[in-house]
Amino acid sequence: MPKLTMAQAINNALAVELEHDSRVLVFGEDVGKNGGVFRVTEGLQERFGEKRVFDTPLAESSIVGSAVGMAINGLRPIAEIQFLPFALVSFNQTVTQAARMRYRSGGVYTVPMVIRTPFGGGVRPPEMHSDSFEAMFAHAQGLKVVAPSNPYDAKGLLHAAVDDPDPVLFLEHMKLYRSLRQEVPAERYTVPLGRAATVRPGRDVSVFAYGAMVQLALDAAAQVEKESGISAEVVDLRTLAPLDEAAIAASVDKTGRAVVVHEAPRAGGLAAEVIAVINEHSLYSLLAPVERVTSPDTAFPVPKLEDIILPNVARVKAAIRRTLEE
Amino acid sequence: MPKLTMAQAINNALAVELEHDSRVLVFGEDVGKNGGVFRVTEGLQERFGEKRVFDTPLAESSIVGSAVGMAINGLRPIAEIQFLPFALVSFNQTVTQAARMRYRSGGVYTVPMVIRTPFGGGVRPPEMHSDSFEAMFAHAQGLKVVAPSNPYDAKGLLHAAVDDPDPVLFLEHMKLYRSLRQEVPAERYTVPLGRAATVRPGRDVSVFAYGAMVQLALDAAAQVEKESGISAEVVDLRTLAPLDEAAIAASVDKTGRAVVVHEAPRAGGLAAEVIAVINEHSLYSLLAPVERVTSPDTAFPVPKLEDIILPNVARVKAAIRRTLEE
Amino acid sequence: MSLIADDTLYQVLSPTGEVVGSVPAIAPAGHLNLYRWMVFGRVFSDRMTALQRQGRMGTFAEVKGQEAACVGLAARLTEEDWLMGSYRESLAYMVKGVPLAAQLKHWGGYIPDNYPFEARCLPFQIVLATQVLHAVGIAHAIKYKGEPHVAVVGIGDGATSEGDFNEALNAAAVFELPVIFVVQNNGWAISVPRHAQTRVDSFVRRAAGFAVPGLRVDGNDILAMIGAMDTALDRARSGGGPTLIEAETYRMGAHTTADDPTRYRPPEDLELWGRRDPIIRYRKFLMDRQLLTDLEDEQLQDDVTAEFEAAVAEFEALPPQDVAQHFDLILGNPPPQLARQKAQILNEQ
Amino acid sequence: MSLIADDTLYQVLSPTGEVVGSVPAIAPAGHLNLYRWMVFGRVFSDRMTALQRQGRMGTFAEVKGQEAACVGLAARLTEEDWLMGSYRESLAYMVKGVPLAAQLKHWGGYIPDNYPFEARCLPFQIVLATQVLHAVGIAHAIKYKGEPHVAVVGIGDGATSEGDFNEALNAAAVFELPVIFVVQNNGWAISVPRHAQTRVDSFVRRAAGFAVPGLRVDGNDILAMIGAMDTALDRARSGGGPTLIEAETYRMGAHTTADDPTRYRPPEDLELWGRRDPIIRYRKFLMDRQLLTDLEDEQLQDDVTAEFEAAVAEFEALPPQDVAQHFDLILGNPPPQLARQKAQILNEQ
Ligand SMILES: Cc1ncc(C[n+]2csc(CCOP(=O)(O)OP(=O)(O)O)c2C)c(N)n1
Ligand SMILES: Cc1ncc(C[n+]2csc(CCOP(=O)(O)OP(=O)(O)O)c2C)c(N)n1
Ligand SMILES: [Mg+2]
Ligand SMILES: [Mg+2]
Repeated sequence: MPKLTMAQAINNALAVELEHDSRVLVFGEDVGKNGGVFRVTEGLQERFGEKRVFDTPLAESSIVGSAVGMAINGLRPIAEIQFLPFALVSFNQTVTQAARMRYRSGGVYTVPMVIRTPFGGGVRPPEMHSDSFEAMFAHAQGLKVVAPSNPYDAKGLLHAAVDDPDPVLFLEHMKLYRSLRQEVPAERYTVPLGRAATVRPGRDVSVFAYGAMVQLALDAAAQVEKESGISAEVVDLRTLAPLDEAAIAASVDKTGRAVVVHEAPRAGGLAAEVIAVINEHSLYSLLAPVERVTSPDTAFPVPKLEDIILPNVARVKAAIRRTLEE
Repeated sequence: MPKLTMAQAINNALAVELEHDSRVLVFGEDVGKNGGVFRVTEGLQERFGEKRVFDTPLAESSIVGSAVGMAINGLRPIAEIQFLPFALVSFNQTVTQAARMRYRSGGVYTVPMVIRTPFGGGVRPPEMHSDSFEAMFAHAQGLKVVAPSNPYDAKGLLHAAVDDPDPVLFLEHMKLYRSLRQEVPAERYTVPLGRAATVRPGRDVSVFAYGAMVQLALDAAAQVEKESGISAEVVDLRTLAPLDEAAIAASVDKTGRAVVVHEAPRAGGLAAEVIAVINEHSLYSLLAPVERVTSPDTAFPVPKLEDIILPNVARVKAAIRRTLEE
Repeated sequence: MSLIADDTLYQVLSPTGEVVGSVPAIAPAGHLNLYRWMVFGRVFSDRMTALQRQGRMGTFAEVKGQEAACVGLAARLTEEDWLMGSYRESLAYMVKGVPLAAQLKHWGGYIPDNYPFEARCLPFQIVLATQVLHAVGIAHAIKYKGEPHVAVVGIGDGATSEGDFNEALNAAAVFELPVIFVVQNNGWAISVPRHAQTRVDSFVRRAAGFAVPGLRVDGNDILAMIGAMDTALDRARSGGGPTLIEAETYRMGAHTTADDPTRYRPPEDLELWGRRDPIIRYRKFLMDRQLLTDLEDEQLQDDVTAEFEAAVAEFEALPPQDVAQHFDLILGNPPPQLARQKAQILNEQ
Repeated sequence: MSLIADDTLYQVLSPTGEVVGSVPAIAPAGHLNLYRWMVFGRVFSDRMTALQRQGRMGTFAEVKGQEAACVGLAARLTEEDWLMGSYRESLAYMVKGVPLAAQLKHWGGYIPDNYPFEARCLPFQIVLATQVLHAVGIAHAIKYKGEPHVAVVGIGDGATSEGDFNEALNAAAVFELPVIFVVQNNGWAISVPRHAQTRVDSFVRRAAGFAVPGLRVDGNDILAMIGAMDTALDRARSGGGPTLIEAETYRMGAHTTADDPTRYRPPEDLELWGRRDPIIRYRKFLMDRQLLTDLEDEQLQDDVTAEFEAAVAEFEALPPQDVAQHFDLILGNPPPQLARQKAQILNEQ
């Protein structure tokens, strides 16, 4: 099996979709000849032509709003928004339109579409490229939000997102695009939406994370194990909306302690919902307050501060230890 | 002291602002001659002229984006978005621009502006008028979100919002506009932002709510007291971002039990953040899981279902009782 | 008539019903069908407003005065064409194939689950101008599939100020899509008059700013509307790309039942536009051509009224809105937590 | 020159530096100042790109080829006028009064806290087209206060497709605001060429769609830029309202240091536009008029390079970005929880 980066795995998934389903179109800003600013759509226009893979005018609301129309009229649009913060420009079309057409039309029209977008910090682009705004979308009912942490899941989740009967926001962590390689089957397979994955079993504490934070959590878990014999379970949430509540509860019921990690600011971030789920299902299992390792309630940091402000392994380790101190 | 409805109290606050500060402008769709679709700006254009109080073209991004420019250039814009869901059209200008100018400019330019908007259910307008999208804004750092529950607070919080050095989203619950009257001083006074209010002291359980849900909580509290001698404390959050964490913790530390009520869907709603705050500050005081009384994770209901889907007194009572059962 | 980019107003019938342009080819039955829809639209608008006042209907947006524009924008579409609009296009939707029963359920506060797919009308839009981008996407799919169909979208003059409308014009031109934008310029956006909305003389000029050709049409002249739509539809079906039609009309009633236009609208205007009433004008034409008699006209009024009342009776006999449906329509694959939330609320019932 | 709404290109200097239009009134020192800024812009652009390659600078957006447009759009503004733009207007910002030190800090990844207020330049914009609405609001405040100032906003050809740009044109016309929209049409939006962005012939026509008058200008002709800005500024200051200036230019470098234009751009184009280089053209004019000698020109190159290098040396000697500042700039009245978060991170340092 070929070892692919996440960018390659997604490129491959897109190619497979374009190949096997003529209803699939791939479009967005610079996705054509340029192959996307991260080269995720590289070679696709050349291979599938300008009718299947094309550049749009620079207008996010137009990209999402017209994808809604395409989906209603029988296509399977896969739209790219160049960076997640620019998806706020199309927030209204996503939240009140794409996510609501099923309800609004009494189920007569549905919007099976995917919005792919790079997100996350650590890459040091100019401002407003890296802000983790995913919680805003996760609160929009009717929309699914997915954030893979590795190449294998990225491909499988993307296929599942295309199969899904509803709109899916597909978040690709920029730092993961090329940072690790994994064996990825060439054929089409799906990784189910709505299901978290225990990527490291453990007994003492559960660490919930998604996207690039999963690697951080794994590193922290390995280190606390080595340093202090702490057995940390790492759960990759994978789908941020709707959350896999059963998986969250099962893990905390086992370990009695939890840490939630995300790059977004703390107030109103996804960790709050994870804690609320734990409160509802597993409060009596809980031996210590759930720890949140997040960015502070500030703007996304300027490049010179990324390393200091964003969550890091040391902070995850400290949080793990705090849950065990009490 | 005159007894005013919340609509009148806000109208009065706007008049006071226009009167005492020539930098204040009031604008939005239909706020001029028509006095706003809820008559909240009634008489203001006549009294202060078309330069101070005026209609804009039908374009929310333009309303918010130009308010940002006005604020930077020394004015104190009070913009109206006709209904909260339409504020998603201007979401990007609000979140990446209004809320971020202070950081982006290293503090050289600031954006003291207020966005007023009606929100909330129970009034049965057509779809997309009543959705409680406040949690999406509450996660936007650099923005304050305020939601008064009564005429007195509405006036005082609006003055505080105008005084605030940063952008404030001011949520006016539609059902409260005319449903109750209160003595409201004619002069200018402020109710501080960022501070919750204990509107009913109690010993057994804390009920956190905002907007129209405060009245629901009060009704439920009165009934469970009468029916079962349960002493429920009701805390009006008033400012949704940043939350008054100290007030939340103090109340739960006292009662050991909590219910959070909002009309927004459950997943990723503000109740999650309240629970996360309780988890962080007061987990060891907690005697039972915090209960969430919210709308389900669906679209805002069609008019025929509002009464069934939205939170009601019976559900708040049941939640209060559940916290005491365990 | 050719596609223009100036302010010449295209008319077939003068306000007094004189023929001043070339009458599009329409069979006598076709004429009567158009007229019937317009009369039906007036009855629908007046009766819905009355029902709302009686507490028997939800908030309703009047069509009165805009019957020619509404009927005209929909009448020449095939079943396979698509139509979307705002609340103001309710009548157009019925012409396109959405049953009155569906409109009643929708305005009446139920989940609008009885728009037939085959009508190809999206639920009327509340978040203004968003539907214009949906039309662009639908037209994109039509073109991609190589179909001869067209996406038609109605929008008010006020909503043209939204970014989405302008983005849609741009995308339609860039991708040369079979889409027709019909601006129902009724002079007002709730209380905001046209001149406070934009300073451009006509929306045809706006469209020209995106290289979309346009036609300014007397929107109270059903025959001009039909002629304009025929031109634009031909263009779209033959791969010619998008067209904007500005239908100059007037909202004779309130914005919605929640609105009081006496607060902002000069009464003279109402008089002026009363003299341009689209129904009176067309009736005169039909009578001049001996296509309609007074008696037939009265009969028609009675028929459409009876039709409306029968539908209302059916509407009022509907069972209560199914609560379960509310939970089943948010996601095709609802998660377990939603099932729990559903069970909880259903248990209470 | 009058305000036009067609595609006539306004030029003063031909690409080879011949005078083909009337030269705006500029004193000899003024000419040299313009030229100096253009030369400085080229050095700035090339050196920043080189520094980024060496890992000494963050992602940078080249100005190369657009020096006349950038300098021209800012040169005639007073201190009280306002200027905002995207990353592409960095040079214009410096002309307006933002020190090079501020640009270095900004591009270098620090919090840009050293743009002086008096420069009245908003931090360059990343979320495309949003700044155009800020300019409208700033102009609204100017008009409200009765000041004779103007808000000038730069935007790229690609960003004109955003709803915000079009909404801004509309609002500026409706409120008759003293704002000038300068579209730097450099032919590309990253890899997307102008003709795939919009089908309208020129952005002057786009503006006409909102009743905003416009001028299409050779953006590589500094004197045409000055002349156009003078016209638009006069108009704005005298209450005449908004103007759009389309500056036709070309991005000779990459979109940013993260971009590889060889993937999408035909090399012939680069040659063609090399022959229209704004600096060569203006240099010829200055030399023809005996305003500049070869020797002075060489000296100038050395001077601006030295100026740049001195600023870089200062930049590289800056202390690390203050961490506390990050927490102090999100709200004027930060809540207690933010203070705790700040203490936590500061404690770690
Ligand atoms: C995005 C958005 N903003 C505001 C509103 C509130 N609103 C509803 S109708 C209306 C006026 C619409 O005017 P116009 O587009 O001319 O259509 P008309 O009602 O005249 O047919 C407004 C402001 C809305 N529904 N959507
Ligand atoms: C709202 C938004 N969408 C997308 C981007 C990503 N992006 C940055 S620059 C650019 C191209 C801009 O082209 P143009 O407006 O012509 O300006 P130029 O770079 O040519 O000066 C794009 C797509 C962005 N910054 N903001
Ligand atoms: Mg209108
Ligand atoms: Mg460009």
